[in-house]
Amino acid sequence: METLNEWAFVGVFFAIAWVFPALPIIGAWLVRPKKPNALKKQTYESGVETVGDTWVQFRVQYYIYGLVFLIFDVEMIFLFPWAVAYERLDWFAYGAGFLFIFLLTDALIYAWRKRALEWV
Amino acid sequence: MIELNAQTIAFAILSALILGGGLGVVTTRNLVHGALWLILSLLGVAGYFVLLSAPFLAAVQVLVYIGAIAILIVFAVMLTRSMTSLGEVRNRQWWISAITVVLLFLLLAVGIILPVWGRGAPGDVTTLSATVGGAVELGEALVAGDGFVLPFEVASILLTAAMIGAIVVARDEEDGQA
Amino acid sequence: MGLTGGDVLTTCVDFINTLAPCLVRAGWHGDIANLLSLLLGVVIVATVPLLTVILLIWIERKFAARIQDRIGPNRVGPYGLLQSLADALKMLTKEDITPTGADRVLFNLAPIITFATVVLIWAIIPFTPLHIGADLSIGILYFVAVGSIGAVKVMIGGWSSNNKYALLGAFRTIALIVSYEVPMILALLVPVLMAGSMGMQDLTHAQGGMWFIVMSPLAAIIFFIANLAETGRSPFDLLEAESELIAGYHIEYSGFKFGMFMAGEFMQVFTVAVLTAVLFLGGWWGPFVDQVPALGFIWLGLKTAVVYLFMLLIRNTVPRFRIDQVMNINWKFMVPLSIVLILLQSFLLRLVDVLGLRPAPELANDLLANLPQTLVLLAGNLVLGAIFLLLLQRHGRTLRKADEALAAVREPAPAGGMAEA
Amino acid sequence: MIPLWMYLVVAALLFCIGIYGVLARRNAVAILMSVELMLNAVNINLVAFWRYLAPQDMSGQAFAAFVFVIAAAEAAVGLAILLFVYRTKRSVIVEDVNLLRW
Repeated sequence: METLNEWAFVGVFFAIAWVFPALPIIGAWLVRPKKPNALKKQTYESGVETVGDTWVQFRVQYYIYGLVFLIFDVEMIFLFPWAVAYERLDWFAYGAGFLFIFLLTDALIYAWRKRALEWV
Repeated sequence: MIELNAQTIAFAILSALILGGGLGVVTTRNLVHGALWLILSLLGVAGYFVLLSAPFLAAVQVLVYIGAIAILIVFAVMLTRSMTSLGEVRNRQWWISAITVVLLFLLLAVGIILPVWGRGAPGDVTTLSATVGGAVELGEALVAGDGFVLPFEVASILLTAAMIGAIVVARDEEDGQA
Repeated sequence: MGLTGGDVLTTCVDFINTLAPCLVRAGWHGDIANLLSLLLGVVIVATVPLLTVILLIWIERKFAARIQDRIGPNRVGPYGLLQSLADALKMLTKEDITPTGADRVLFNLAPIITFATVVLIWAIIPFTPLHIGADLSIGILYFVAVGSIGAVKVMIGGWSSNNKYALLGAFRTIALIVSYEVPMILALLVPVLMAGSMGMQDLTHAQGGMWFIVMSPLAAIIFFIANLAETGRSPFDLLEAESELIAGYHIEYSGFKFGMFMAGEFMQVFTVAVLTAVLFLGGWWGPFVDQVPALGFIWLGLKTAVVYLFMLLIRNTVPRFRIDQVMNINWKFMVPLSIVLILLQSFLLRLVDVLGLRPAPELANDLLANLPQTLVLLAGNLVLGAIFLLLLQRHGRTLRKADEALAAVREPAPAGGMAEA
Repeated sequence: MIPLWMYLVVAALLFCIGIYGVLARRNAVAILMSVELMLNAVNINLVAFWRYLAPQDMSGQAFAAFVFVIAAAEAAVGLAILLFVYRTKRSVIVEDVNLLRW
């Protein structure tokens, strides 16, 4: 069990880490030339005039990948404690973990069978 | 009464993050901003978990909420083209909701939390037990026969059902061979 | 609290560890003294990657140049060593354009987050047995959590540019990052299973007898490939394939903000190399590290260099995948493989335990005592890998047959033989 | 040391903000985000009670882990339903989507 001091280090790190990239950007802001005009500020879309706004219709496939990822991510909440404690556990725990993973694999197999994982 | 040290300062900053982010979520017009406010708020909650000596849950909070749920929400915002809600942000009865919510908070805070858990209550201790269970103990509890092994498996089934259900509902009819 | 190491820094560390009490004795407030020593530690840990990245860019360019039969940077300084500094100076004085309609705050925030999240990972890298930024009990999960912010930064960068291409590029990048995170996390479970801890120092200590790459080569390979994809580099750079598409989600960025994205990418590659070395190549373990802990810094550096150069080799020689191939590799090969691998590895570990092949605690760092269990685990991994490769081969063969059949239908046997395409 | 009631008050505040969002927002995505806020308030409470009142017993953390599962399932299915509704109704404003009225 670490002390809160280790986390104090991480906290200070979180506060400081922004400074490193921010400094050169601010420095550049001070030094660089600033002569924007309407032409320069156009969005770069291969020289084609921008038509409409940025709300292009996205395919639902992105959502499906995000969804499968979310489910597997949540699985980690249980698998990491299981893995850490594994040395102290018995065959029963192995069975429990096996069943847990097996049940989730069902979902993956289903998605595979329904061709939900294809990039169409 | 409350001394000024690193922990209380961290607590104050995190509380500001949580509540500010929460207010951002419910008031902002732009839903992408809303998702980012949500991320900020949830990051604050992760900080709370660290302060409460549950670093495992803090990491999981960042992993699940910020890495996955927030991304999913942004996907949904883009897919439904509801980046900025046209027209009103709030419905017509919003002030009724606001009053109800304020009353509810007063009830919770003044009516329950302060009398029950305030000064002199079990939680008002100055020193906490130094030894708390970590991920190892959580793992043991999760798969122990007299512990949470049944909820553990049910969680797996719930996740499976959620994934299958969401895929079925979200997919277009044309490209899924039913 | 320890700090970064190296022979030169050893004295410095002692200075830091005694800094807080010294200041208190000199009449400072205890909290302020603590904060000062913390700050110093943070700055030192964060500077290690910052300084290396300047050198790395030079190494990378030289390496790429050699592979492509060029010389590479050779004008600024000896062997062109100062080229990166010249580039930084150039970026500093370049005009920086924010496109119309961009979300200014988020547009500026994205490069900062990109860089900061990579630096943050260094807080948990164990440099030597004594020197580590913060030895968290959830060490490896901290890396995963910070890494998962990567998708957010891509989203912020792509969305705030108000550019269709940037947004589409961002979405593709997110889909890629998110997909490959699944096998990466699953592969990380294997070292955690074997070490029985998530702390980075514990994970390194557990490799005293045998490196994890020998005990589970498959996990190492999955982790390596998944991280290669997460960095968005060749052969997984289809999202910013310079020759085919435009630059992806950071297309609108210029000047130093673009530089931050580039530097962040270089540093991420290096960070991945370090993590691979720590998790699978034994970290700071090496000869004489027991006597002189600071030597660990050098061993870790050597192992990291090997991994890093291997990554450069792959980047510069392997052709780019198509996006459907990338997704298929992940969901239909890596994810099933990692799932089966975890089930197998946990079974074998239990088996080793039951058969009594696990070395006694006092012999945990002994190579010979570790051999039996290593052999069992290695054999299991090899068999599993062979099965999956055979399946893959069969699948490839059916695909090729289908392709050939399709081609035969389309144009019946070219008569001339030498008919040019 | 921060007393327990401070955590509880912040959690209650967050919960109320979430309820306000659910009741007052019109966009369904915003409502789902507010629900996430409420679930997080619950999690703060669970972990705070665990830390202050029963640190040896892992139930608090285990419950929080299960709340994560609920939150994930809710987000996944909720957003999927939203996408479906958007495809059929071209709107995610809850007042326009009253197909469950009869």
